Amino acid sequence: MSDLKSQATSPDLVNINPEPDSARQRFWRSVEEREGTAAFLEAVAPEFPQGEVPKTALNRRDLLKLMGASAGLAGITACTKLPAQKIVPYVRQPEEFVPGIPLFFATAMPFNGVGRGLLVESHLGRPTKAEGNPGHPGSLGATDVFGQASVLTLYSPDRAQIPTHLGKVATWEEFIEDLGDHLVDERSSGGKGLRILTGTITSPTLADQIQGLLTDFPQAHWHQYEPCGRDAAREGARLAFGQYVTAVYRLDKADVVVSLDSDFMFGEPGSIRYARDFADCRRLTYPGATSNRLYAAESTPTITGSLADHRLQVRSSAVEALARALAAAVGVAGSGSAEPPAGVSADWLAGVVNDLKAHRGTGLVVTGDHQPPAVHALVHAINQALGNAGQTVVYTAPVEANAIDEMKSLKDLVAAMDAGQVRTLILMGVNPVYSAPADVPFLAAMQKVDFRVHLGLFVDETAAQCHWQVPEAHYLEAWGDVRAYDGTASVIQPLIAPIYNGKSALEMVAVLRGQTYASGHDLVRDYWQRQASGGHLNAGANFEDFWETSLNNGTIEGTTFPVKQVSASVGAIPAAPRPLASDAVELVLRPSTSLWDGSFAHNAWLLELPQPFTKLTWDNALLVSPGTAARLGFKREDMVKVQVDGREITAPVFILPGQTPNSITLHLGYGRTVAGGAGTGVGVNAYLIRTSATPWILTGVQFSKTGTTHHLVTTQNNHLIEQNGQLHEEESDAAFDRRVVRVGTLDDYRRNPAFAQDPPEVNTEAPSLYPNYYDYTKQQYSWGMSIDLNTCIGCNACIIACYAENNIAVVGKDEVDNGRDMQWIRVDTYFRGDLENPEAYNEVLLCQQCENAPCEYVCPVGATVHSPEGLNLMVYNRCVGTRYCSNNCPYKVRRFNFKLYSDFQTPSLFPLRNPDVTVRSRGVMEKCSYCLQRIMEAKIVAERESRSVRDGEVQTACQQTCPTRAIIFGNMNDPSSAVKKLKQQPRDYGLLRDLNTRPHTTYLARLKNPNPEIKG
Amino acid sequence: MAKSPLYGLMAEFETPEQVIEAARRTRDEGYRRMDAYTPFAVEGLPEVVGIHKGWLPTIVLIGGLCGTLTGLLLQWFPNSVGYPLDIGGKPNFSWPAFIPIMFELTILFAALSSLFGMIILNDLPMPYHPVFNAPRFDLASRDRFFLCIESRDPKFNLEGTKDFLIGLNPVDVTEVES
Amino acid sequence: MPQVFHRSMNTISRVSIVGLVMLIGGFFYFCWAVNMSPYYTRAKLQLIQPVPFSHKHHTMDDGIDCRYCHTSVENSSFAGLPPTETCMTCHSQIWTNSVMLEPVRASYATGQSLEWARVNALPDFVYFNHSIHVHKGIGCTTCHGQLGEMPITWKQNTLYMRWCINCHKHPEQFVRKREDVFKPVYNPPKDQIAMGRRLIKEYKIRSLITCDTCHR
Amino acid sequence: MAENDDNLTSTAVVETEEVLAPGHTYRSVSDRISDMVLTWPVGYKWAAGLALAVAMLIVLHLALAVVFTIGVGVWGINIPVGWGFAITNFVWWIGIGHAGTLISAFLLLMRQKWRTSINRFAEAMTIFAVACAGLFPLAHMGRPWLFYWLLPYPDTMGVWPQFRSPLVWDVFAVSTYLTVSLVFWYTGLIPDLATLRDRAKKRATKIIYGIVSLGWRGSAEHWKRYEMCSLLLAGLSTPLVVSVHTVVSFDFTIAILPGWHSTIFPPYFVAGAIYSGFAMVLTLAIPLRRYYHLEDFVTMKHLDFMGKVMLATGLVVAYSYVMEAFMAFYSGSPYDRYMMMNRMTGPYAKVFWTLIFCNLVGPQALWFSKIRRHPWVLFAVSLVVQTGMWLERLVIIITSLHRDFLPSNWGMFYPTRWDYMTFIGTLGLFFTLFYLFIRFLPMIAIHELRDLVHKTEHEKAAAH
Repeated sequence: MSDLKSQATSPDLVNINPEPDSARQRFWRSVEEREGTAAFLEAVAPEFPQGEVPKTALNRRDLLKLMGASAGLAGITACTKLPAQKIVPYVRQPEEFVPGIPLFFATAMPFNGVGRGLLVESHLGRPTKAEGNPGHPGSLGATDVFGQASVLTLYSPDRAQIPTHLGKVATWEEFIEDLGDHLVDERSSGGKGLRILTGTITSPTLADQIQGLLTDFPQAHWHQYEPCGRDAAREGARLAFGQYVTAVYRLDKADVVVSLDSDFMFGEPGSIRYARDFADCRRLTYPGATSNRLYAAESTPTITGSLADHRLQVRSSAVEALARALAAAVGVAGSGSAEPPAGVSADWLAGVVNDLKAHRGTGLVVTGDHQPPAVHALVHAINQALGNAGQTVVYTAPVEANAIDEMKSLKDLVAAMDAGQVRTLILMGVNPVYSAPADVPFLAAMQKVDFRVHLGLFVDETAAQCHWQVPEAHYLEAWGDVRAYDGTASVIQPLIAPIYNGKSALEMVAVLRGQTYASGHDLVRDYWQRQASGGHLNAGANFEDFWETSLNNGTIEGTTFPVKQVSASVGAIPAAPRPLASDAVELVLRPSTSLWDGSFAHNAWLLELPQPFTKLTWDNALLVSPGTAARLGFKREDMVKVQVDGREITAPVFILPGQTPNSITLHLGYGRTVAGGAGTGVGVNAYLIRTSATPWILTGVQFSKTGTTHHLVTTQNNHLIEQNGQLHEEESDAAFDRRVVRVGTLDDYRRNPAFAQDPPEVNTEAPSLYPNYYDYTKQQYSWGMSIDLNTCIGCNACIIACYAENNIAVVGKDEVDNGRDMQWIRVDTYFRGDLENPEAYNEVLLCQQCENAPCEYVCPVGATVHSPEGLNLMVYNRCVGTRYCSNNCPYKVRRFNFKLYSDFQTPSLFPLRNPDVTVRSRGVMEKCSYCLQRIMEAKIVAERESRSVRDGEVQTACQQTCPTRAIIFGNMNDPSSAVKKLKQQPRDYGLLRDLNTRPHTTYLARLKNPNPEIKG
Repeated sequence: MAKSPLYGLMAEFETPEQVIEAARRTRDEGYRRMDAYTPFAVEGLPEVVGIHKGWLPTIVLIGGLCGTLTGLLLQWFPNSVGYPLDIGGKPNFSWPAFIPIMFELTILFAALSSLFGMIILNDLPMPYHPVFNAPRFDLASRDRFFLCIESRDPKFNLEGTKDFLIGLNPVDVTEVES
Repeated sequence: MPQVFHRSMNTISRVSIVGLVMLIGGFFYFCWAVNMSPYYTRAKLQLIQPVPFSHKHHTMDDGIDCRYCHTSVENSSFAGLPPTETCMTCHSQIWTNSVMLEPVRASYATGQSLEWARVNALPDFVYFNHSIHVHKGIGCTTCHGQLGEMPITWKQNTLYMRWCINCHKHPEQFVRKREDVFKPVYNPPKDQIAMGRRLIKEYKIRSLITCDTCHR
Repeated sequence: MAENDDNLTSTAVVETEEVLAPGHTYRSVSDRISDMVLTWPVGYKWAAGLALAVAMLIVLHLALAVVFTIGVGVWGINIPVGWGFAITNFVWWIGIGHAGTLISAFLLLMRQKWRTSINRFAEAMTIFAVACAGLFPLAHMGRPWLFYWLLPYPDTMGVWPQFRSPLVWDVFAVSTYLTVSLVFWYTGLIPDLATLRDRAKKRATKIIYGIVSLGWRGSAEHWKRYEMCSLLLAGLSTPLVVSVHTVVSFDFTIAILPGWHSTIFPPYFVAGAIYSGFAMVLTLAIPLRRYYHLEDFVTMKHLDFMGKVMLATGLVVAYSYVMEAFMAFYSGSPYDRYMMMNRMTGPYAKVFWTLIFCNLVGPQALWFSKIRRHPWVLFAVSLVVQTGMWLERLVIIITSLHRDFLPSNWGMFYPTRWDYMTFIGTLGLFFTLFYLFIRFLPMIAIHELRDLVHKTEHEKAAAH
């Protein structure tokens, strides 16, 4: 398996579509042959949507059954005779298929319109796992939670499975017919009444198709609206440069990074790459290595801020003032007052400014997409003034195929619909009924359109209001293309035939253009062939080869945008707004760290994913700082009414240390009303108070307690407790007492490299009746892992990767509340210092694979034992479920199937499962295995080739997906292995070594690189 | 109960002292094949009737030792031969961990051998026994003490023995059919 | 009279005690027997197949190599089951109108797969890999029996874990030369143990009995 | 018969200071005890009691049905608190068992006369308690239908139990304990069954008791071996009973958790076991002697002695508590120190202090012989102690688990209704068995009573 991975990274790839399209075409058909489309259609009615566990409420009938069952229980169930099975071969086996060996296909995932390069694992034609594409500039082999979770979306039982007309089941043909009728009169009027609404589109082919459509229908209009789009960034660029450009950061060149309320490592088009580049500049894994320095001024704790060497709490609404002050200080003309906003100490500002000035050309100032255009413009100006432009940040043509002010575009559409000018509305992959700002009455206006068509993966709020709902093809099902953050285009190639015969946006537009039976593949291929023949690409003589290479590499060569020379000025920016009263409370809306803008609301993995810092699952909440909560009299779980000019919602309060005082954050993407079994009714819909004028930062908000409460569930119960007048967080205090997290400054480290080491008495051998019996260093392999706290940003990607790789079950809110979440890997968060403005530390925790594993010797049946290679094995089929191992595990990384959590009911989810990992059933303990299945596969391949496993040949799922490469796994008995080198670092320490557990997972202590100029 | 061969003569007494006395006299008289039946263990009686040390303790000791050995082998075999595994880095033969089970099995085997030893040595179960033919023998489990001289005793003769027993002034003397 | 029982009761009581003990013993023996029986293990059981395929005929009479049909046995966990195509490579030429082969032709024509009754099945939590066994000199017949003598294929062994472990503990008793691996009929040489020991060194065979070898 | 008609308003009883009221003859004791079994119809109070117990037994059936079919998830347990009521109940029931064995075995070795009239039902109590205890290790498993994997037998997989695990030790300890207790109990019963056989009127009854009494005829030779057998069994049971709760305590001490990993546990658990066990004996003895008018046999002296034993073991337990706390701080281990602080001030502090009151403060009343000789007060104390001992096990399990080494693991345990139902259910099982026992078997060892009559007469004779 893993040698295929390594091949997949090399262009001369045998297993990625070596033969002509016809072969691949056949390969899908064989998929259908094998899976049988019928089998998938059986999944139409999901019995238990993922995330819902079978009910435990009992009626009389059940009870009688149960009593009977229990009476006859003893022994009977013990007989486990294998059922008679059928085995079904192909009729014609595709050449590249070797049953039992997965294939990897390079493709790309559009996220917020922008492409994320992926390498997707396919078992017998079933995509089961998405990995980053090492050859893709936006990925470098890593992914984020959304990329990892997208496979579950593909198989989600909630997906729209058949076209519906007015809610009644219909056929694609009927749709075409009906559409045709409407298009006839549109054609006569030049498409005057025809409007198309999409999200942000970077796909060259799709844009080209739409342009084509617009020429067919000159009067028609194409609108774009992305709920969590980058309007501000675009507008900011226009203000600064007079034109739309996209800023691309070069964090690998930046020594000083100043983030003005930016979470650039999450959610932005280049986030994954940025995280990697940023981390590379602070690895400190060799002597004399230097670290970059990050100043983060932010209103709510973000994963970016968690790595900051100086974190400044500032309200989002005050960031503009800060930016102006900074601009003034670095000598940007016309930036307004140089006065930093209240709460920003002068020496902080001075320190930052001096640092930036000291690093001309190697510094970088960034700001977040939720900051107003003015701030973006200022930042551009600052970077230019500091000579960073062209060095650490470059500007390219906008990656959007048609960069516009999307909010305005949406409002135009609504106005037109309201005026009754729209007769035919085609919505593709958008859900504006849910996600339009509250002051844009989309639904009301849309009602006036005679013919409304919605193309979507799910029957959502919008689909429910449309005449036609047409199933959309998932990106793993259809051909397409998409541009990455730097313009690099990738071909989206499908790994499976559309399970529900869904159509891609590309095909939909084709239909609108009358090309009813045009295949997505041909459209994309034709477009790029035209580009090639048009000389826009150096495709060489043979386009076929170029096409194959592009498919194999996952990127189309020569499509990366060239750097643009632009010069910034702040002349055009509006005057500074009146600063918000110091005691007034602002409300900041942010995209959810799990559900983004709500489009992932069906995804049970993401719903159950503990959100960074809050560890909140299955809910969003008003994040309030302890002080502000006290002042407003809010307690955790209080339901609070939030009122903004006439509109109101009620949301629960969550008290979050590190949240900026008088700034409350609420995540978008929750409170869906039509989101299938898992997502419907989870959390609060913040779009209901969002306004088009200030979509992100709301001032003049009224908060009032309703008296009711709403139970919030977290996976790590951080208890805030009052102790002698000061607020403490008991668990964090204990954590630092026990040196669970070890932190030092770069200077400490230089002075005393071993500052993180345990005292000698911990490592010395205690006398024992059992002198060390097994010596793992003598073996060929001794598997170990090193986790670098200095680069881990706690982005959660590893957790979702683990879900996908290890068939981990979702248990639902109630069970998580019972402390029964099944995640094998978790991100622990501890706070240090004053809880009003603490330092937050993330620590990834998974099975530590102790050599003297406490879990093993207490198991009565030997269901957990040790392998000679130092792995702590868990044998599910031997486990009888005494839970003793978990009790005795000091790290509590074991997870128990208290009930039947794995979903054996929903057929559509079966093909998602990783066939190399047992699906655990009721009453069985489970835990991280270092992705044993990958190790074994690699070892078998190595044995066959009579060699030993190479370093890096086996990657654990968490390691492979980690954007910052904070997790390194390998053979500790190989002196040249990366993990061995890391473990030799003086920063290396193990958790609870004093218990003599001898963990094989160790950590590299966190190092801060503070600016001496700044006190405190 | 006509004319079935005689098992012996049964004399009934009211107190343990009497039966001990009677047994001693009977013994001095030269009778050997006799037995006393009492509602509870009367001290000294067995010795008088002519029963001395038994084998039970030895049996129990052997049983116990077997238990220990079983416990040892039971744990040594799987861990060293049957299916050796690395359990938490502990040696295959981690003897201290094996002590509890060895101990328990010792007790178990010893206890069982003591019960079954007693039952077998006492030649139980024996739901039918001639002595039950004695009409008032049900009192033997209540408040009466019986002494029975068996007919197979060489010195036994119906008349003489009966007279001898009456001479011990029991409450009653009866012939016991076998 | 206190006598409750007839004298026969003494014998009866003792016999019944012995009987009870034997009854309990018998019960456990019964459980064991059932577990070992073909009813439970399906070993040596001949299953109804859509086509009465004979390994004996194809391997011995026709001399077709195992790998001609089981193509992936050397590089995948799964040995591979021949697609109808493979059958038709020959049977489009010979026996083209044999009734026995009708299902094969039908499958080829309709594109509907043949549905074979599975002969050798392992539980889902067992991860067996053909390629490595073949590579380490474990022959097909070691587990699947003398296929060259099977007119209709049956499961030769119980495939119980105890059975697997036996070989994993004592590979020298079973390992054979790589060139012999695919022999449809194979009888170990007289000096099996000696040869086995030699091959273990030569093929770097390790006796793997830790759980991760098969369970993941 | 007047004696065993459950009549509360019968003539006032004369309390005696002897272990046996004067004036009893071989016949009187034999008849008095055996009549309780042989007299029909049964008293309605007994029937009512049994009905109640059976009702609770049905609750158990229901609870287990749910646990087995849905999973242990219906209980409040979770990660980190993997064990909850189930193991608490297990340890509690096993502990209760210990008093029975101790009375019958240890006191026999010590030649204590006051053992005679209480050992029989104490032993019965032991067996039933162990039966209840045995349910829990089975029920708390995630996959109970695979329980036999804990037994060493040649299976089709070639694997064996993991003998280093205390849970496997438990299997051996508990099953041995149950077997030996049964053996001991049955041995003691044989002569009494013979008595019942001989006194029974109905033929069927005669036959039944005749079979189970193996044709015991009280021959001198039999008595000799019988005495030897009892003595040996006593000698074996005494170390056994100590070992059993030691092994049970290993379930905790072998683990590395703060609050579990402690060398003081074995003696501390054994003492606690006897403590709660004697409490249970009193809980049973006091109503029994009241409703069956056994004041002649279970006399004030018995209550007094048992009170004293409780006091003594109670003090041992108290010492252990102090020691535990002391070691937690003296050890210097931050984990132990936190665990102890958390017990005393944490979320479960209320439970902890309740148990301290029940086990340490309450029983100090037993210093006063007035209280020891006041049946119903003594009864109350014994109930308090049992509650305390149950809570003790709960506190040990929960507080150690819910906040262990890594703070991010910390959680809480909230019992569900199924937790309570399972516990109440086993009480039902226990009392059902006990009610049947007092109805069908002599609840006092008759032959030993006769022996006692004999001995006391001798003493009188000697006195004169």
